[in-house]
Amino acid sequence: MKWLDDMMEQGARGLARRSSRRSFMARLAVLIAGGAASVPLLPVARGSEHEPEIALDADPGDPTSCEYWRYCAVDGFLCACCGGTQSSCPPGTQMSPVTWIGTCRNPADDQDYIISYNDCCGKSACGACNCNRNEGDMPIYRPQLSNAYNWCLGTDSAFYNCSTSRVIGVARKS
Amino acid sequence: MKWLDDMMEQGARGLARRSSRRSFMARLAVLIAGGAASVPLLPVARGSEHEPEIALDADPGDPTSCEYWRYCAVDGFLCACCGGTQSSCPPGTQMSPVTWIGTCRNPADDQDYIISYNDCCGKSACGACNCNRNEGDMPIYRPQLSNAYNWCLGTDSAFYNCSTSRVIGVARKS
Amino acid sequence: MSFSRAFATALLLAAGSAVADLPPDKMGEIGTLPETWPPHWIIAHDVSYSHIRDGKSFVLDLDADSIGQQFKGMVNSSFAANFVQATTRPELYLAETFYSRGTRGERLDVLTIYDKRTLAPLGEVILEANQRAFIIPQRNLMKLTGDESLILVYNFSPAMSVSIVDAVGRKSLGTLPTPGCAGIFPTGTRGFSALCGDGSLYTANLDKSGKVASSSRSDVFFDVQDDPLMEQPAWIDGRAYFPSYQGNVVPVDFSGDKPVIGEPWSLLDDDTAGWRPGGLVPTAEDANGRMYVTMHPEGGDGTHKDPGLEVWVFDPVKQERLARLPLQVPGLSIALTRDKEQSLLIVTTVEMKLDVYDAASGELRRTLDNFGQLTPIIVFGAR
Amino acid sequence: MSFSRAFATALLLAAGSAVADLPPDKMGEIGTLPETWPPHWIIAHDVSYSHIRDGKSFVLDLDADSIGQQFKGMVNSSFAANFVQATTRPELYLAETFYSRGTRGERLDVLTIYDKRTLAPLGEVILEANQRAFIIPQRNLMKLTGDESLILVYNFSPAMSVSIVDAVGRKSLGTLPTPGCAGIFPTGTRGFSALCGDGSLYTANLDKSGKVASSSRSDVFFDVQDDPLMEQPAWIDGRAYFPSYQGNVVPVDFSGDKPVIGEPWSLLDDDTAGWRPGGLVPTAEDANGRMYVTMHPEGGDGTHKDPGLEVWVFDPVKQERLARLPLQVPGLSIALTRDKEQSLLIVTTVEMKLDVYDAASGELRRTLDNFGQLTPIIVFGAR
Repeated sequence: MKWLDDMMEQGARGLARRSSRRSFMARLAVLIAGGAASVPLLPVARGSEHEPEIALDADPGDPTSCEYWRYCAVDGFLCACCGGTQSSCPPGTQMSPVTWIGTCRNPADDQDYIISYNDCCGKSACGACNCNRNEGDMPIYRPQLSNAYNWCLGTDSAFYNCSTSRVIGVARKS
Repeated sequence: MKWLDDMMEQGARGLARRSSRRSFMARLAVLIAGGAASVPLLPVARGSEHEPEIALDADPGDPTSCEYWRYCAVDGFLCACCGGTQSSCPPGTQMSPVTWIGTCRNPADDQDYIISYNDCCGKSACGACNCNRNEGDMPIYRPQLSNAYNWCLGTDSAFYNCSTSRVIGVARKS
Repeated sequence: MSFSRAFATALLLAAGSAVADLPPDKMGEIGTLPETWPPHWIIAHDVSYSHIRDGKSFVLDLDADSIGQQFKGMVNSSFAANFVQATTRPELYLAETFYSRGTRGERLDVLTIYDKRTLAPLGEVILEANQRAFIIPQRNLMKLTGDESLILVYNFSPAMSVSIVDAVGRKSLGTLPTPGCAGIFPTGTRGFSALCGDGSLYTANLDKSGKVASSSRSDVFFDVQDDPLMEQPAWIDGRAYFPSYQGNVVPVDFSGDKPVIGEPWSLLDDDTAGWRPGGLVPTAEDANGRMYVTMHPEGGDGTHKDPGLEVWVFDPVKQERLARLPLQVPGLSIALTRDKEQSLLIVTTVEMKLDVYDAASGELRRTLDNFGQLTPIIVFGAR
Repeated sequence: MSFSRAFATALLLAAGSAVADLPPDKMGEIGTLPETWPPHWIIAHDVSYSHIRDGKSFVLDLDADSIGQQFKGMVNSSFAANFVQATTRPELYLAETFYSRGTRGERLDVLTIYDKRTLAPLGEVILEANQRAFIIPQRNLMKLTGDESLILVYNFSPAMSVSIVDAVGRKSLGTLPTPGCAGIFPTGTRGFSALCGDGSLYTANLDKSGKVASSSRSDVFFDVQDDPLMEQPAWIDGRAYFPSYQGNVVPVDFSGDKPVIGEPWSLLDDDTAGWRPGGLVPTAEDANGRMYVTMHPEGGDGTHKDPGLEVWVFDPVKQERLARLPLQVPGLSIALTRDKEQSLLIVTTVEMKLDVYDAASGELRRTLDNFGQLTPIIVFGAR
């Protein structure tokens, strides 16, 4: 909630971390980095206090960072910051059986993976590590590709707590 | 929500405005001035963008400022910033018939007035001009003098929106 | 300040003090608002994203200098409520969702009707489908029909449908399936259209009881894969101007019973290649027939919700850009007041404040902050 | 990053790719927590003051360096909920209030029982009185009795009473009026006391069915006008140490069925004249029998809720001050972890962050922020 101090504390580092993004976006992301709890927008999760480790393994990156490769179309709070992981829900929530789908490239093997962004439901917003990336995101008339919907459907409660990013397979190269 | 920029913008003025308070309190009030929406604490309302006018009339001061004389024991959002006034409720709320009582000195006539801090009820927090002053405030076992209670009692809903500060009479000099 | 702490003191009211004493204030006074709200009032509809159970819609006067004059009142709403206001009655409508135990238990979708004069509920209609879509706020999820007789609410379960409410009789008229088609674009007197996943429009005209009198489906008129239309058009004289991801515009005339789809044109020219529309509510319109769009440079895949650095103003009939208004702070959503001469542009910034610009000059007039907002993502000018 | 946008692509999963492909993640996995929570876990109970319908209690690990490891889970609560945890069962209790239309409609007070292992509700008990007191969060508004068989909830209508719940059988046992007396201070095996407006204590001992087996009223033992006791004592070995506005302490032994009131002593000495206790939760205790109090200088009328600049540590048996711990940022509430050797002091600061200090050395270990909090005014160490 206190974007300015965060901006000052993290400005340079934040810019560096987001250098893969367009320049003005990097600036904006830093601007509102501290507003993660309240602003449902932009790629700003910054759970990790340290630089994400780009390990040379099969699933590189920091699941509490919005830059993690699986999060290319995520919109919401990262479950890895909320008591869950990148693929599992926090205690006391329920995973939505239906959801939207993204296709993200894994830098480890340079393959495109199909990612299922299942929401965890039944509690209100976790509030930590808000992350919004819209690569491949489509308007609401194409719901299976739209992150604008709350996908807490088919669960006991429609309240949205956080989002997972589950690998469901490799996309066929086209 | 963004205390640091507010501190920088308003620091000197805020300190000056609160010079009647103890020095460290002034500092703290400034520190969290921007957090008024979320922090239910300390004398920090700062609705007025300008210095309060201390008019030489019978009821001097700015009802959107936490420093206004009637607010000596108020705890909450000032109705004068919420669509009401210092003595009336915002549209769509209901005034609580029972409440706590303070005694504040009016600088215009140097008399102590009995102030009734009736809450306005039925909507959730207004969120503007949070103000907490505890002069004469007593623990919860003396409820008529305690601002820690939500006084939305005897209303259709107990939800608290903001606080009025109604003059009900002059206190007998003792 | 000096004070006396004894509660007993409170009982010792002065009986015969000097005439200069302040008179007692009345008990129970409650403010009211005018039936027609001035043109520079707005409704800042704040769904309070991280505390979404406790949404608030703030009524604010953009002409006032201090919070005491700006803040006119508020109404609560629950769980990403939809908001719409009538122009022919002093009424506001909020479609909201409650659970019997806050975030758990039994779900109940309700349309609540508020009186603009008192900001108190006038009544409610239960939305039996209980399938209201929860989407980041925008203008096309709940609408009044052209004659303001019906209220239409978009549902998603993930089956797509529309709940139909008699706005005057305040009763539910049922639910109409709209398979594969989303959003509500009022059409003709008492109809609506929806954008479909294949790039076509579905249209239904309703009778007074909310039943389908006629329906139609357009040809496919845009490419949902390579240049999808944003579902958020500017509305001018019954025509909707839909921006596309790539910066084109498709006009659709919804004034008759059957939409008439026009020829696409581009928001861009040679000097602005790479700029794209983007944001959460990226379009708006004024009473002079101008279209406003939030634009960002270096656009590309995934930037369609990025904040705008500028607002571009168009004459959509002449397909001419009239102005580029740089924003002091990047903006996610825009709205305009309803007046012609002194129209104000309201921008929800990335800082979640409201920046108010003179729409003609682009000059920043003021910033509204600390009115209790958390995420005032969508703003409506008073109608 | 590169990606493919076609939904159709999603259906074309590679059937025979190289062995190096990442395996699919399982569907529906949900985390769990241990039955006994480690000593450095806390519950940050956030009533979300300006969005009080959507309270959250966060379970956090103070030993972890990153939010991913710190954040263990959360439970919701509604409208200034009271929180208490059992030590003999893996259960948490929240007394909360719902309205049928969010902020309007029918009121329902409910005690919700959560499983510490799953953070899911195990059951609920309706609090028929529907008069739960709404007060700025503190520790003495809802308590378990000494034997953990009953849960007691303080009510205010403005008549004062206590709702009694069978914590094991999960049923309501009714409401006991406590006219003029507030708060809940567990007394003996299955009793409680309350502080009364005249400066005395009311005590009731209950039987297993929640009925009053015996009751008593103490003499007046403090001056409610000139030096009132704060209703928030530190608790050590069955004794409560109540600080007063003027910086005195009155010990009360609640270990037996009848409270034994001790002699007052002062937190201050000649060097600290003018310092006063203050804050929202100004007292805490550790497992070594030490009492902690938030203190501010230049105290006086109306400063009893001011934030502390220091935390003072006392041996309340010897009535000796052991340490003065300066706070990096002024603090409104304090709590300690339950361990003896590595005890941590948690401070809710005026910035609404949690500062974590080594309780022995006073060294700031870390600050917890951005975990979704709004007003985490009270913190409980895991028991």
